[in-house]
Amino acid sequence: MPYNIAMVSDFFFPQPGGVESHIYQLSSKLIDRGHKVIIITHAYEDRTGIRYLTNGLKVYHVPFFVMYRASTFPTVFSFFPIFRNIAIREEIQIVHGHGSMSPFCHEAILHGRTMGLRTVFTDHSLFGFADAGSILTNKLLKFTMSDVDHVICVSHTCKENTVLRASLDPLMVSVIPNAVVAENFRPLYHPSYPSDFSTTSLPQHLGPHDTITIVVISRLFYNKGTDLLVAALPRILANNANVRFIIAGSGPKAIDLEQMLERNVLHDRVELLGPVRHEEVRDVMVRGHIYLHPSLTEAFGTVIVEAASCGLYVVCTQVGGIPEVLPGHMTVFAKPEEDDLVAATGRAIAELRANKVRTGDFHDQVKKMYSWTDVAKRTERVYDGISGALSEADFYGYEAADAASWSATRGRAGVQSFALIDRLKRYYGCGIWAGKLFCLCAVIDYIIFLLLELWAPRDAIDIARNWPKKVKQENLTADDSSFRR
Amino acid sequence: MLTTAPHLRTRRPSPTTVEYTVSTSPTLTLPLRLLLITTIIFRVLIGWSVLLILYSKYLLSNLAAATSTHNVQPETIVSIDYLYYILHLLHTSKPGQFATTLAALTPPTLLIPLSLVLLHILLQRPHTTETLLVLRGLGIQTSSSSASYLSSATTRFIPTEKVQDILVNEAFRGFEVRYYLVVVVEGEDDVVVVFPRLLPRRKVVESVWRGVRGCLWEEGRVGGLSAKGG
Amino acid sequence: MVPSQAPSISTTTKPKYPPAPTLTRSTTLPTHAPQAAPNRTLLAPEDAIYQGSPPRKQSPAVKKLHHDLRMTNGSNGLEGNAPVLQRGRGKSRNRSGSRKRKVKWSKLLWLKQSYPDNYTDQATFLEKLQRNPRLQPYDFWPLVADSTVIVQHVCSVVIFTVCFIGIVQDRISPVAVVGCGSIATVIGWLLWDWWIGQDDLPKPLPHRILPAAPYDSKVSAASSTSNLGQHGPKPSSLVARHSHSASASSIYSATSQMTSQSPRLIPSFPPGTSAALSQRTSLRLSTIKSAVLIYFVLLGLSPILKSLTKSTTDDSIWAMSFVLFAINIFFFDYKTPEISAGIKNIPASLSTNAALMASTVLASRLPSTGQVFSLTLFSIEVFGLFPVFRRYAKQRTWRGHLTLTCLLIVGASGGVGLCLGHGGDGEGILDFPWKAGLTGVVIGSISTCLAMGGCSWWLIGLQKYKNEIHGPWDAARPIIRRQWDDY
Amino acid sequence: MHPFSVLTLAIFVAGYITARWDLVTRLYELAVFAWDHGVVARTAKGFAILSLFFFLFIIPVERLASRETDLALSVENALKVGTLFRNSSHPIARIYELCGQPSMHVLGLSNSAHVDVEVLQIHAATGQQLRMPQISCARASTIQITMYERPIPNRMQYISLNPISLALGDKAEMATHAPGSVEAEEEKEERKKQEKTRALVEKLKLHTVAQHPPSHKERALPKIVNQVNCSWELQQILQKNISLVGRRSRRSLSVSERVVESATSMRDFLIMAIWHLITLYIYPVIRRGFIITLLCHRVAAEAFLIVLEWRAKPEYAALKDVSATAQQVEIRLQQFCYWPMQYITLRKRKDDWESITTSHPDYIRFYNSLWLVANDVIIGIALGSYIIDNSTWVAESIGKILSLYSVAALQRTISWLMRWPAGLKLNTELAAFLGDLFLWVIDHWSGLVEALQPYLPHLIWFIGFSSFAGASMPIALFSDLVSILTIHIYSFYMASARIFNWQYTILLSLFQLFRGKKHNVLRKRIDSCDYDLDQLLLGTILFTLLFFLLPTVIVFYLTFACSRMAIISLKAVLDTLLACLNHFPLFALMLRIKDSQRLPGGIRFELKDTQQYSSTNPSSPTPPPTSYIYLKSVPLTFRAMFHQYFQLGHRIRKHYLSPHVLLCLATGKFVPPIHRKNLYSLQYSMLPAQRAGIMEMWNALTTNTSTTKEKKPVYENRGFSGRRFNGHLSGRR
Repeated sequence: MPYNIAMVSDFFFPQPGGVESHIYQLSSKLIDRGHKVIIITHAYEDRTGIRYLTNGLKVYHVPFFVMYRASTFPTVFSFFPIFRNIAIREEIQIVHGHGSMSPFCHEAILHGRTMGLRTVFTDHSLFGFADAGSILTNKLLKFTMSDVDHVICVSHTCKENTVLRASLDPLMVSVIPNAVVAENFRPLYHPSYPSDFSTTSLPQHLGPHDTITIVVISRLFYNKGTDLLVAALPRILANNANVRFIIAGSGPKAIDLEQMLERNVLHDRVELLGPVRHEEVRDVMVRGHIYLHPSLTEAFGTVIVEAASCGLYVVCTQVGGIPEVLPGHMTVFAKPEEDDLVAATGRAIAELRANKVRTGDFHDQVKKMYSWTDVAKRTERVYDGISGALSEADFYGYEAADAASWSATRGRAGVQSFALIDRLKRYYGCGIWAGKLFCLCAVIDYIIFLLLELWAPRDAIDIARNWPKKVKQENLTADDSSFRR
Repeated sequence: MLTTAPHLRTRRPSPTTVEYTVSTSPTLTLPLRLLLITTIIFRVLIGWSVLLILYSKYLLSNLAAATSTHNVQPETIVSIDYLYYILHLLHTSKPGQFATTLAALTPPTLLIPLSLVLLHILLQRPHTTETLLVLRGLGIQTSSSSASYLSSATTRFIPTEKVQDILVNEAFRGFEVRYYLVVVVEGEDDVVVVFPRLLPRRKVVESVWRGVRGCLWEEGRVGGLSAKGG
Repeated sequence: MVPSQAPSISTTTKPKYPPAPTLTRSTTLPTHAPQAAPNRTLLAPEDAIYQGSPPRKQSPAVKKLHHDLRMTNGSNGLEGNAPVLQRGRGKSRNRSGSRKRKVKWSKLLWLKQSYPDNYTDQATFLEKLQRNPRLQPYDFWPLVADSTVIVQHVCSVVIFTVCFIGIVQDRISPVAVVGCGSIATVIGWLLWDWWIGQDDLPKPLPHRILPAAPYDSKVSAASSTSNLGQHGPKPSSLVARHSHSASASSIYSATSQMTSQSPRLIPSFPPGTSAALSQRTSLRLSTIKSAVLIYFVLLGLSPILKSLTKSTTDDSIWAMSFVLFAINIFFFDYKTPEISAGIKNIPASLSTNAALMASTVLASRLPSTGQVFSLTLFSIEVFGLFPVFRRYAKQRTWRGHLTLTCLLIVGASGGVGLCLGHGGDGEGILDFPWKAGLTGVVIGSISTCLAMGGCSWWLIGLQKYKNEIHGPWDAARPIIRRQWDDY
Repeated sequence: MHPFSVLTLAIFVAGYITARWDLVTRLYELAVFAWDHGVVARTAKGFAILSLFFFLFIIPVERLASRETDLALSVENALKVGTLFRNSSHPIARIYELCGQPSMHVLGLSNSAHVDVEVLQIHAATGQQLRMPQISCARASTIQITMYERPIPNRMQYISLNPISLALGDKAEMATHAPGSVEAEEEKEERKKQEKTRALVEKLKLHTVAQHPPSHKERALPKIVNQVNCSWELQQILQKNISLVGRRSRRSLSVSERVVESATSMRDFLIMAIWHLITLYIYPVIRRGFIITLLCHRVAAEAFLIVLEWRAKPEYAALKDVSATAQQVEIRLQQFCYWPMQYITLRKRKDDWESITTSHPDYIRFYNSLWLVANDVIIGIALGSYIIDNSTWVAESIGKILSLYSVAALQRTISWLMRWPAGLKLNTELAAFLGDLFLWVIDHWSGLVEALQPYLPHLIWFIGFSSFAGASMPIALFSDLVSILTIHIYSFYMASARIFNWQYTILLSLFQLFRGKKHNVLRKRIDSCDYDLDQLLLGTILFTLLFFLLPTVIVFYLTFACSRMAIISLKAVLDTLLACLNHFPLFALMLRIKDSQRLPGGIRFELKDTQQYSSTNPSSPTPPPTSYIYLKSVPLTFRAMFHQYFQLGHRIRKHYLSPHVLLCLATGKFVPPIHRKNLYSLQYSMLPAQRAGIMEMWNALTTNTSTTKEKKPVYENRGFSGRRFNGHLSGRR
C-alpha cells in the first residue's frame, strides 16, 4: 500500500552533504515506488517556503532560527503547530527522521507520536560516550528513541552504537546502507558509457615512473582526520616520487593544511581545490588513481564507495563502519596512525605500479553492490512492518503464538500503542531524573496537541493536492499481468 | 455575529466579465441590518463623547485661558461665534460637565493616547471585502477595502498584456501553510497577491483561479492546478 | 532483503519458535519499567549489553531459524570477493526456489545476505565492545606525588599575595622582597643553565635519546595528574600515550626535551643546527637582554601604574585580582611538558597573563613608585620565570622537587600566619616574635598534607564509578609524530 | 445601391470628361441638399453616431426622432470626404495617429431600433426610463459596455494608465560615488539585491505553463486611452461641423457685390494694416531684445555654474558639495537655465490638439517651480525685512547662543568630565591631561569668536539682504555659518576619535596576545603563536594599562561624538527645510484639491449591477448578456506626490542608522556626513540631469519664434500602424 511519508531533517539541499543526498535519493526512489514523500527542513538564507523538486518531491523549508552548522535551535515544542499543520494537510502517515544531530528530527518524531503517526528514525552518525556533548546527545536520543517505531542504521557498527546509546531492542534496529548513483560516478574510461571521451587511450597500466595522483575529498574537520593527513602527506610525498595530491574540501582545518604546505614547500605537488560541489566530485575523482580517506570516525563513508565506483583504489583508515563497506580487493586499510597510513599508501602505490589491482572492474561491482532502489525496497519493508501490513512474526521473526510475551516489544515497536500511558511508561524508563523530565515533556506535548485541536481544528486546514502522478506505471503492470496470464 | 468566514460571491453578467468578491460580511438580513445600524450609532456616540472629553480637557488646560467664552447667542446662525456658542452649550450641559470632571480626573499623559487609541478603534470597519474584477481584453483589477473608515479601498488595475501568469501558490503564514492566488506581472519584482488580507480557503482560490484563466484567456486551457514555488 | 521474501521464511519457520526470552522483555515491557529503571539509569551500556544477551539466551531457536534460512536461501559470504558476488547475484535472480543455503551471516554491507535487515547476529553483535579498557587503578603515593605540582603553584600564588599584603601593611620592605626574589631567580637561572649544560654535553643534537627510567614514573605521574585535573583537553594525550607503542612515546619525550629546554625566554631556533656551546652563550645573552629590557621598561612604566587605579575602589580591585588569580590557578598547565607538545601555549600564556594582570592591578594600589616597581618585578619572577624553573626541576631531580615543595608550603603557611595572627606584641605568657608564623607553619603544613592525602583518597574512591565504553564507533585518536607541524 | 451615388458616378465621369471638378462636387452637394432636410435632427444623430464610434458609448444628450436608413451612409461619406472636419484647429490626421486609426467609421445608429441595415452593426437605445443605454448587436453574442465621463482637455483633464510623474524622469541612477565610500558600499549592496531579485523573477518566468500572445485588442489599450482623451475635442468639432453634412457652400459672389464688400471693409483693412505693421516690425524687435538679454543672463549663469562645479580633481569635492549656499545658488541658476526650455515645450503644446497629454507633467512642473520660487521670494522678503530691521538684536542673540552652547557649555562639560563624572572611575591624570588640552584649545577659539563678535551684525545684515533672493538663501547661509562656527567641535571629535581608535586597535591586538594568538595580516586570519616571555610580560602590562585607561578616553570621545551628531542633525534639519522650500509640490497639491482629474494616477473599473436592465428592451426578444462597466480615473495618491520626500527620509535613515555607521561610532572611525548629492537629489529631481547649453538655448528660442510664426505642428510618435479598429464591442463572430 502506498504511504504518505514525511522526511524530517535539518540537513537538506542546498547544503551539501551525505545525509542530504541520502534523503533526496531515498525520497525520489520511494516516489517512484508509488508513495507520496514530502521533506520538511528548515529555511536556508535564500530559500524559504515550499518548493518542488523533480518528480514532485515537495520540500517545506520551515522558517526557523538556525543555530550552528545548519542545525536549528532546539526548542522542544515551538515546532509542533506548523508540523501538525503540514502533517494534516499532507495526510502524513509515517514520519521519518534523519540524523541524530538534528533537533528538527527529534521534535518531529516526538510530535508525530503525539499525533498518532508511525515514526522511523535513521541514524547516520557515530557517537562516543566519553565527552559531555555526546552524553547530552545520547540522552536526547534516548528520549526520542524510547518511543519510536523503528530505527534504521547505515551500518552494523552504527547499529551497535545506536543500540548502546539509546538502549534499544536490537531487533527494532535495521541496517540499511547508503548507496550511490553509479551513473554519476563512472570512471573516466568505461565501455558501458561510450558517450563521453571518445578518444580513450586506456591508461590503466601504470609504468613505474608515471605520475600517480592521490585524491582527498573531505570536509577538513578534526574528525575527518585532517591532522592525520597533514602529518602524513609530506612523508608520503617524500617517500615515493611521481606522486601528486589533489585535496578538495574546506573547513576549519584548512589553515593547518595551508600552513603545512607553506612550511615545507609543496605547492607544486599538492593542489588545493577548495570546496567542490557534489556534482563536481566525480570530475575531481577521475583525475586520480588512489583515493585517500584518513577519517577518524565514519558511519558509512559514502565517499569511498563513490571513489571505488569511479575506479579509484581506496586507501582508508579502519574506523567505524568503513571495513564493512567495500570488499578487500578494492581497499587498503590502515590504522589511524601516521606511520601506518604512510605505509598503506606506499603499498597501494606499489600495487598500482605493479598493476596488481584491476580498477577497471570496480565500477560494475559497486553498481551491483549498492543501488538506491534496493535501499528504497528495504525501507519500504520497514514501513510495512511498523504499519502492521507485515505481521509481527514476519517483521521481527518471532513466534506470534506468545504474542502476550511480545506485546511489550510490540508496544515498543508501537504497532498499537499510541495510548499516552504506554508512552509515558516508556519515557519513564529513561532514567531517574531524565525519565520524569521526559514524561513531563510528553505530557506537555500532549496538552499542546489538545489545545491545537481546539485552536486550529482539523477541518479548518485544507488538504493539499498531490502532485499529479503519471499513471503509466500502473498501466504497464496491468499489461504485464495480463500478458502473464 | 457581524462577520462570517470569508466566502465567495461571483457576478458574471457576461462571459467576458467576472467579478469575484471575497468578504467577511454575511448576507444582510433585517436583524443584521438593525444590529449594524445600532453599532454605528454606538460608535458615533462614543466618538462624540471622546471628543467632548478632549475638548473639556482643552478648556481645563491653560491653553484655553485666553479664549473668551461665548455664552451669548449670536444672532446669525452661520458664523464662527455660533459654533463657539454651541460648543459652550455642550460644555455647560450635563454630559459636558461630566466630561469635564472626567477630564479633570485623568492626567493628560494617560487621557490623550487613550482617547486616540479609542478613536482609532472606533474608525475600524467591521468587514473586509476584497474583489477581483476580470475584463477580457482589458485586464485584471484587484481591490481590497481599507481597514478604517478614513481611507477608501485601494485598487490596482493590471492590463492583460502585463499579466504574465496567474498562479496558486503555497506559503507559510504564521503557524500554518496557506494557499493564495498571485498574479505575476511582467517587469515587476514582486508578484501581486490577490485577496491579500483574508486569504480564502483552497476551494475558493482554485475556483477563482479557474474562472480567471477561463475568462481572461479562452476557455479550455484550464489545466490542472499549477501550484508553483515563487 | 526484499519484503516479498519474508513471508516465505516465516511460513517455513513459524512452528518451531521457542518461548521468547525474558530479559528483553525486562527492558521493553513497560510494566517492568520501575525495576528496569535503576540499572538502566546507572549503567546504560551494561543494560544494552544485557539486551544483547537475551537473543543469546534464545540463541538455539534463532540458530534454528538461521538454519532454515540457510535451507531456503544460500551463498556463503565467508570469502568476500568477486565469485561470491556472482553467486550473490544469481541468488538475487532466482530467489523463489533456490536450494543450497550454507550462508553464515557476516558483518558486511556490500554483500547481499539472505537475512532480514534487523537480524542481530549473536556471535558478532557488540563483540568489539569493551568497558573501561585501560582503567589502571591509581595507587596512593604517586597521586600524592603528583599533587605536589598543584600545591607548589598554589603556594607560590599565596606567597605572592602575602608579600603584597606585607608591603601594603609596611611589614616588609619591598626592596627586601624583590631582592630575595631576584637572588632566588638568579640562583635558579644558574642552576638551570648548569643543567642545560649537563644535558647538552652528552648529546650533540638534543633529541632522539631518552633516559628510560624516569620515563615510566613520569608516565604514571602525568596520567594521574591529567585524570585529576579534568580541565582542558588532556584525555587525548593521555589515551594516546596509553594505547600506543613506546616508539611514539619516545618521540614524545624527545620532542619534550626539545621544547622543555627552550622555555619561552629563548627565541627557539631549530636545535642541532649550531654547536651546543654557541647555543648556550647566545641563550644566556638573550636571557640577559630580555631581563634588562623588562627591568627598564618596568622602571619606566611604574609611575603610570601607580596612578592607574587610583580612582577605583579597593573591593573591586580585590575581587578582580582574586578572579584573575583563580583563572591563573585553573588554567595553569600542570602537565609535565612531554604531553604539552601541541596546544601548550594557549592555556599557559592565558594563565601567566592573568597572573601578571592581577599583580599589575594589585601593584597599582601601592602608594609609592618603588613599591609598585618592586612588586611588579617580583610578580614577573614568581609567575613568569618560576614555573619554568619548577617544571624543569621536577624533571631533573625528584628530590629537589620535593624539597622545593616543602619550602614553598612552609613559606606560604608561615606567611599566611604572619599576616593573620599578630606576633611579637608582648602579650600572653609564651610570646616570641615568630609565634604567629610558627603556628601558621604548623597548621598550614598539616592542613596541606591532609588535603593532599584526602584528595588522593577521594579520587581513588571515585574511581569505582568510572564506566567508559569503547568500541569501533568512537573516533580514533590519530597518532602523529610532531616533527613537521610543531611550532 | 444608393441612387445618388449612381448619379454621382455618372456625373463624375462626365465631369472627368469635362475636367470640371468643382462642378462635380457642386452638383453632388446640390443633389444631396435637394434630398435631405431637417438638419437639426441630423446633427443630433451625427453626434450620437460619432460618440458611438468612439468604442465606448456616451450617454447621448438628446433623443433622436426621425429614422432614415441612409443617414448613416451619408455621414459615413461625409466622414470619408472630411466634411465633418472642416476648419478644425489642427489637422485631424494627428488624432488618427494618436488613436491608431486610418479614418473614422460609423458603427451604428442610436434610438432607431426598427431599422436594420446590413452595414450597420449596432443599435443603441437610450432614454430617461433606462438609466443606461441599451445596445443590441446582431452579431455579438456578448456585449461589454464601458461608460466614462469624457475628460475635458481644456481643463487639462485626462486619464492615463500609469500615474503621472512629478519628478523629471531623465535621472540616471546615482552611481557617481567615490569608490570605497559608504555610499558606494550601499550601492553595491543594493545592486546585489536587485540582481538576486531579477534572477528570481527570471525563474518565475519559467513557471508559466503556456504563454498567451496578447491579441491586438489587448495590445490596443494605450490607444484606447488616447481615444478616450481625444473624445471630447472631436465631439466638439463634429458637433460644430455636423451642420455641414451635405449643406451647399455659398456660391461665388458677383463682381458688384465684391466691390461693395471691399468698399465696406476698407476701414477694417486700414486697421488690419496698422496692426500688421506693429506685429511685423515692432514686436520682433522687442522679442529679439528680450531673447538677447535672456542669453546674456544665461552666459553669466553659465560662468557662475562653472565656478561652482569646478573641482581640482574629479574625486575632490566641488564648492557646491561643501557649502549649502553654493548649492542653493546653483539650484536657482539651473532652474533659471531650464525655464526657457520648459516654456518652449509648453508653447509647442499650443500648436497641437488639447488632447495630446504628453506635456501635462511638464506644465505642472514648470508652474510648480515658478510658484515655489515666488513663494520663496515672498517669504524671503518678509524674513529679510524682519532681519534687517532688528539685525543687532538677532546678531547679539546669535552671538549669545553661540558663546553659550559652543564654548561655555563645552567648557563646563569638560571640566565636569575632569573630576569623576557620574561616579565613573576615570583615570584622574589622563582625564586632567585631556581636559586641559581641550580647554586650552577652547580658550583660543573663544578668543577668536570674541574677535569676530563686532562683525556679526554686518554678517546678519548681509544674510537678511540676501534673503530678498528667497528665504532659502538665508537658511543656506545660516547652515554654512553653523558649520563654520563649530569647526572646533569637529576638530575635537576628529582628535578624540583618532585617539580612541588607536587605543582600541592596540587593545585588540594585545588581547590576541593575551590569549596567546596573533592576527596574521597577510592571510587575514588568527594564528596560534607562542610569544617569548618578555613579549608576554610587556604585552600584558601594556594591556592592563590601556584597559584601565580606556574608560577615560571613551568618555571624552563619546562627549564629542554626541556634540558632533547634534550638529549634523541640526544641519540635516536645515537641509530638509531647504528641500521643502525648493521642492514642495505646492502646485500639484492645489491641483489635486481643485480638480483631481488633472493628476491621474491610473484607471479603475466598476462593474454595475445589470439585473434591472435585462428585460427593459421588449423589442429584442433575447438580449445578449450585457455587462455595464464604469471607467473612472484614480487621482494621484498623496504618497505618490511626496514620494521624493519618503525617498529622502529613507536615504537619510539608511545613511545614519546603518550598522556600518554604528560600527564606526563604536570603533572610533570617522563617521562621514551624508553626501550632498544624496541629500539634494530631491531638489535636482525637478531639473534635467544635463542642462541645456547656451547654443541649444539660442536655437530653441529662435526655432520657437519660427514655429510660432508659421504654425507648423510638431508631431511626435508617428509609429502607429493604421489598423481598422471597430469599436469595443467584444462581439463573437
